[in-house]
Amino acid sequence: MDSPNGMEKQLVTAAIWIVQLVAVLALPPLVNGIIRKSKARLQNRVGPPLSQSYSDLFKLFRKEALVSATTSWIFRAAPYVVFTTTLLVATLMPMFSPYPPLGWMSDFILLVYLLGLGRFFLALSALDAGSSFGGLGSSREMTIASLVEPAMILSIFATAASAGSLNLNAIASSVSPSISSLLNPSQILAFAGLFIVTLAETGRIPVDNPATHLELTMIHEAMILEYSGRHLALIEWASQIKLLIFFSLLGNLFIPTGIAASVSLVDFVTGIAIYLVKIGGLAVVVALVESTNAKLRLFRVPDLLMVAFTLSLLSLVLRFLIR
Amino acid sequence: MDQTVPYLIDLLAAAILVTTFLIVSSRSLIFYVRLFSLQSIMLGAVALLVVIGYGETHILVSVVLTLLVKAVGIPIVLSRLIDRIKVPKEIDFSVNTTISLLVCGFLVILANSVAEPIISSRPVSTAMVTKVLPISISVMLIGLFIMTSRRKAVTQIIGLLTMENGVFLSGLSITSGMPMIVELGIFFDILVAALILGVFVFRINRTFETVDSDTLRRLRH
Amino acid sequence: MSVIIFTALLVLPLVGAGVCSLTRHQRMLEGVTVAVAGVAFAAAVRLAFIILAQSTLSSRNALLYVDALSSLVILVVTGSAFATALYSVSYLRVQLRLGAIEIRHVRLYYSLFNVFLFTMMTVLLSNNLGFLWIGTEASTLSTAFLVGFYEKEHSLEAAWKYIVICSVGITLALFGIILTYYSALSIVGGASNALHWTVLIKIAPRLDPGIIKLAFIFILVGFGTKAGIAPFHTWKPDAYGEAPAPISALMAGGLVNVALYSLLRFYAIVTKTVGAAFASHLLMFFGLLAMAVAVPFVLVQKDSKRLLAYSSVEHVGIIIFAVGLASPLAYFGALLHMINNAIAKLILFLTTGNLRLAYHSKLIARISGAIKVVPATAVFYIVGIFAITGWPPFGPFISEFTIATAGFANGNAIPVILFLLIVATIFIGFIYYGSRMVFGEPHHLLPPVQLHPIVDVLIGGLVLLLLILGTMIPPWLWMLVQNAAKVLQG
Amino acid sequence: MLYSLQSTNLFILSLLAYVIGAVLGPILAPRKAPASSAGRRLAGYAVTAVFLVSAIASLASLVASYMVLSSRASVDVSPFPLTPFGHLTFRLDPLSAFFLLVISLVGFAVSIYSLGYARSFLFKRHVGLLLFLHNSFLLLMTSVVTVTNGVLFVVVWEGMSIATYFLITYEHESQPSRRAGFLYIAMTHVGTFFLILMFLTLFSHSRSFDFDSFRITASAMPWGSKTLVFFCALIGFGIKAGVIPLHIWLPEAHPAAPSNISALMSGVMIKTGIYGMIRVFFDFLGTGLPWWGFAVLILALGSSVLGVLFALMEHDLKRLLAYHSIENIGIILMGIAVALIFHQAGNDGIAIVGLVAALFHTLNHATFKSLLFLSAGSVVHSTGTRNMEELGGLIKRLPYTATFFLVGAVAISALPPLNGFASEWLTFQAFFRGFDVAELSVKTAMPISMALLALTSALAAACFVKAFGITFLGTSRSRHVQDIHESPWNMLAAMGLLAAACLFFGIDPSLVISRLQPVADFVLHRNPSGALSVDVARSISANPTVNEAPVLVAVLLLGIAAIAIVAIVVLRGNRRSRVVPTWACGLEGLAPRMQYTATGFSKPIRMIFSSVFRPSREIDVREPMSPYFKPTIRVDLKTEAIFDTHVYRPLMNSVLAALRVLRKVQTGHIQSYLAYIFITLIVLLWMAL
Repeated sequence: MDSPNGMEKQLVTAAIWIVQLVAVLALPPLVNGIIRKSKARLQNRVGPPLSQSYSDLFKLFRKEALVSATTSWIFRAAPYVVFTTTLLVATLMPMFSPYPPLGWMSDFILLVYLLGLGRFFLALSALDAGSSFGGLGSSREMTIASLVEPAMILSIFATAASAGSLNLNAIASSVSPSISSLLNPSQILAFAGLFIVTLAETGRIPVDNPATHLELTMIHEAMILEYSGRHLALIEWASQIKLLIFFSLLGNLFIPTGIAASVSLVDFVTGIAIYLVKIGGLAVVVALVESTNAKLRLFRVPDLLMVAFTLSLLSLVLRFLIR
Repeated sequence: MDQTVPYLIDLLAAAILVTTFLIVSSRSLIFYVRLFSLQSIMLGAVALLVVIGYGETHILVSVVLTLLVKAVGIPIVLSRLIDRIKVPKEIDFSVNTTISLLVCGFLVILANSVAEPIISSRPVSTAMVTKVLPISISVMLIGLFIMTSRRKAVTQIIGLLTMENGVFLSGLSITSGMPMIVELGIFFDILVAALILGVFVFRINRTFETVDSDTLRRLRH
Repeated sequence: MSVIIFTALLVLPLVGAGVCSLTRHQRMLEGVTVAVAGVAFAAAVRLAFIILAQSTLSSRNALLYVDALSSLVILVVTGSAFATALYSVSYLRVQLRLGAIEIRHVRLYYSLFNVFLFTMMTVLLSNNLGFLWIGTEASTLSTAFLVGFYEKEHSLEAAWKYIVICSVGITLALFGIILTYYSALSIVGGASNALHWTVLIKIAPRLDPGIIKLAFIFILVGFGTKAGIAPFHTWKPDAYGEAPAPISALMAGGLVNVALYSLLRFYAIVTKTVGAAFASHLLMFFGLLAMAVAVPFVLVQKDSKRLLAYSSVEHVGIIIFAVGLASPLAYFGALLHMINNAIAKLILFLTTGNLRLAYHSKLIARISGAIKVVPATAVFYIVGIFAITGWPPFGPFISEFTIATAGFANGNAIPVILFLLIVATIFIGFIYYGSRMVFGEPHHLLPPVQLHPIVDVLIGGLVLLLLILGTMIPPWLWMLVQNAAKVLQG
Repeated sequence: MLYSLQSTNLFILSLLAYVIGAVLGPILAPRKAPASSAGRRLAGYAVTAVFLVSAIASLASLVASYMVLSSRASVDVSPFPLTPFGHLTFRLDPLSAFFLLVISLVGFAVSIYSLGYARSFLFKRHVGLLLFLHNSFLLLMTSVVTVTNGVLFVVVWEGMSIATYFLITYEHESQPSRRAGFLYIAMTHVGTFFLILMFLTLFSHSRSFDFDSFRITASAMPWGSKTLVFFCALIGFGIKAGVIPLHIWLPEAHPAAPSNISALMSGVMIKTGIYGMIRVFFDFLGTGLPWWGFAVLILALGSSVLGVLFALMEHDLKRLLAYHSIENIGIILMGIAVALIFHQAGNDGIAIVGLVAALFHTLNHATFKSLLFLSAGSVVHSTGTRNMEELGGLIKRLPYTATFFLVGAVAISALPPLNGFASEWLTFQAFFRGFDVAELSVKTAMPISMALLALTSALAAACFVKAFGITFLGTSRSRHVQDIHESPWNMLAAMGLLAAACLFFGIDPSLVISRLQPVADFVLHRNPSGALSVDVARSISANPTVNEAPVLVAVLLLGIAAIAIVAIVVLRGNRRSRVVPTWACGLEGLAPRMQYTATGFSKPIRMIFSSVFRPSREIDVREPMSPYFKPTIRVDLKTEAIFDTHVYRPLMNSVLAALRVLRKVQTGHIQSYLAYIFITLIVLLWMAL
């Protein structure tokens, strides 16, 4: 876990960090593209090309930003806060390297609360414009987030407890990549829990619909209704990164195969490749879920999160209390 | 010593108890006052017998005072009062006569048991102590009982005075009275108390137009 | 020296009463009464120092006798009398001005005030328990007309109940005294000093335990009635509620302690004769009962003076309870509480008197926003409430805490817990009604009331006194209380 | 030696300064406005001067306590020779010093704030009284955490309660203030009953009220006594701390007081309850029974979750903050619970983590809660209302106040990089570490506690999005927000100071933690030089996440934000912005009343937790001329205060009913009175036979 010593290793670490930074900036639109494409295919449509998300972002950056007259500096600052916190979390996550540059900082609690900081500002910005939709989205987002967090903490608790640390890097490297650990009932339950959490946290069906334009059912979209141009681009980008973060969590904590065992170039490249496969796979699964489920009514969402909570608790019980 | 005196004392004490019982069962206010007067006269007689029989001359003052104050003075004041305030001369009970008498019977038994250790405490207990003390305690307790069970303000005065008679009798019986100066003070107090109570009955009657203590219930809680 | 002091304490009030009953001159009445009470108080202070130096003082014929216990109570009683005499001047003047009373009432008031003081002094100074009884009964009689002072329906009723109930009690006490006398006679023979406390306490171990037990029951009921221990307290709210404020104050601060004093004298004899357990259990029981009885009436109350009356019942309970704990520390606490309670009661009754003058009512519901109408009074009142309910930094906290500590120290944990619980509960009632009266806006516009400026100084001084007692008890007082506690130990 | 001497002098200086302030206040501040303008100005200066004296006092004790904390040695101060309770000694041991630090820090900020705040009261209210109470309150709080004798503790504790009572009823004309005052003083008195009982129990074993003797004898008391002491301390101090279900006074009392005092009460006073608990549970009792920790844990979890839920339903800014105090007390108690559980189990390593977490959160809550109350005070001061539904858009008129409130909001929501996160993180760690070593029975409690802590802080975030968003963002909802101005510089300076503290403690928590560790050592009676267990080392000392990370997080946040901006530039993003009206669904424009309300904001949570709130609503439609056009619709929405309606009110009603029955004893009949005497006499005689 500790950073390797020596000049050379530090250079390597720096390199890795840059690779990871580039990856977390570049990958998310692709993941988004994969989901959209797979959904389209599942619905017998051709769907947009994989590059569509990149073009969308690029286009948004080029457009002029509209700012409501009633807003304050919160409104303008929020996109940057959201983007920054999300990106920071992404760079601190274990992804495909054994020596993530700031691995000792990838404390799970810290990461969850960093995401919370972004959400806090986004929710505030939604109230800033003075429109009802903003308030509606803000209120729902914060409600769901508060229900998600306990489930999220609990879902990785079992794994973290066997690693003896809340450091994601430590957890990821402690999970042995054997079949028995993968198919451990406790692991599966926890995975299911975290998967539901992922859906809720990233605003996917059945909790929220990222593509909706029906104001009254919106959550995330309602919050960012007033945003445009570069602000919207940053927020969209950030939410795509967030999806990647949760996919990485799912992939690396429960299917730890693929995190490079050493700093050798081969291992590293293999690591990246396996990581990409895992992420791609998860994207397809999400697309599958989104295509086969309808969005839940708002007041059914707590039930779903309760399921996630219970699953995680069960996994804990299975792992530690019943031996 | 001559046995007549103790015998007479016993007799009078028993008579005092009887008058007390009569007070309990009586229904007329005037009769009440007369019974009390009679009781006081007998009390004075007891005191006189103590003087004669035991040579306690200082009690002579008590004899005179008892006869003057209790047997004559207070009854006259009370009768005047009853005339002045013109109340119905009937007495209201909050406990009926039968039960009252039963309670009084019980009180006499209790008084006997209470007196027991006092009597037995003295190696040579005089006849006076053995017989009169229980009676005096009974009279005292019955006096208190009269106060709790009768509604008219005047009856309460008489109850109180009966109690005091009981206490006085007990004083005579066991200690042959108190030191004289104390005795005087006590008499003075009782006289003043009776007067003041009378004044209040009068005022209450003037203000409330009744002496039924049921109307004296504005101050509660 | 002793002659002067005894004269100042005993004869002077009697002279004062005589003078007052003869004159109709208002200033004269006021002057004489205040002077008598003031001189008595000064004498009491002097007496306290004498007692500290030589422990007892008695007249030549041994009829009068003072030790630390009586000196302490004399101090409290004359102090209360002095404060209430001063206060009466302002109170009666306002009432006279308002036409609530006439000059003949004023004369009666001051005459009886002096008689009242005289009777209390008789109790406290006499060595002979017979005179003690006479003084007690006389104090009832002298206050009867003061309680019924206003000659209204309510005050007549209150006075009637007061005099009847107290007379019954005191009659029972007389029987107790006769029994004691009887028991003592068999030891000292026919001597006329068989009723002298100084003799009785000496022969106490040889007295017949059975008779003394019986005697104590009658004494407890008798003087308990006078002191207002539950369930014999029933006259108290009526009398305190209807009497003029200074008289209520003097009764709560003085008379109660006089009655308690008598009880304590007999208590000392009983413990020596039959051992501590008998009397101590009785006192603890009745103390707690008195405290408990006050609770419902303090928590639900309409009348500001009856509130204080029930508080008086509670505090008599506290003192009795403390004595019942039967340890030197507990006695100390009890006697200290006697002082503290007296001062706090003075503060509260006098401020309530002011409120009554200002609002023309003693009903809690009619009084509000006192802080705006009579600011100083309101402040003293709320301070008094905190003091009487045992909050630091006031005297009663110290005494109550001492009592609780004494209880825990000699293994009476459960009764002390009950004691603390009741004290805490009582506070809730007090602050509820207190804050209603003191805070907020006055209901309606009130004509300003002209209180004599001395009133605020007087009550402020009492508050200060209570503060001193709560923070730094003067060493001489400490010693006096300690010596008084020793008297209780026999 | 010189070191301790200095802190002694500073401490005495601070006590004296408080006393001087308390005395000077009523003398200097006139009740009525002087006729001349010079006189009025002079009065203003006098008020300022007295608050400066209290500021100096706080500063002195702040420095003194910091010195003691750094030197890790106890210091005795005996300024007064003799009192009826014996020698009056103040002792600054590490625990006292820590709490004194908290008190002085907030006290200093509040004194500065009051310079401006109290000016507005001058000549309208009795400012002299305020000055007196303010100084006494600080003095008494200082004494509470430093006295070393049980009786004295009760004295100053009660004194503190009285001072607060009069501060709560400072605006006594308002019925809610009086009610709040009554509720407070009644509850706190019940608490004192338990405290006195506790000290008496301790006394009955040690025969002395000195803390030193308690320390020696208490741990060897029989279990019955120990449990009694524990129970009494839990209730007695719990009432002051506002632990649910003993909290009912808190949401009434804190808002009723003037805002500067609310800050002191919420930020500091309730912490004296925490001080007492730590003092008694660990310092006196030593080890306890296994269930003690669980009892505290259950109370802690209940307080935090219910506290934040109740806060969410509030529209009164100050009441909302008050409920959050309950929540945060819950979080502090979580740390204490962990410490109790593991200290009992003999695992001091984890106990220390828990204790440090509790202490750290105490400090943090003090800073951000007083910051929040002060900025809320600023809002109330300028708008005259506490009702959020009447506010809105304040960020434009009160930009600094808004920013400071935001800092507080982020901190209380436990979001990095502010201090709330640092201590909650430590609490999480304590639970997590606890899971590692605990027995089976304890094991389940840990993850569930963690989940509930996560729930709490997430709900807190939701609540503060509401509080900040509705109050400061959007457009103004009523006329209250029309002509208002930013607060004067001294109020802002005080808030700025606290905001800086929030940031500082958040970014460099290791600094704080390294000073709290000796406190925990002291409390657990450990040798300070003794090596920490591996667990502790991993959790606190060597764990870089809390030691260095926050700084890095902050740096990285800034760095990445820069990257984002650069990226936009590099991507040739459009940097132009056009100001337009908010989209109004095609209507002509948005009216302020179309905005989301605080009630609306909390509706999802109200529905989800309806079993807690039992919401009910009444809809009253006036004059329905046609089914489509309803002229006025009135909706009354109510949520139940469950403890009030289901515990306290029934209890009070039944007690009152019982009392009414008992009152019948006083019948008014003289016969029955005489009968009481008669019957008592008979019974006594009967028993004496």
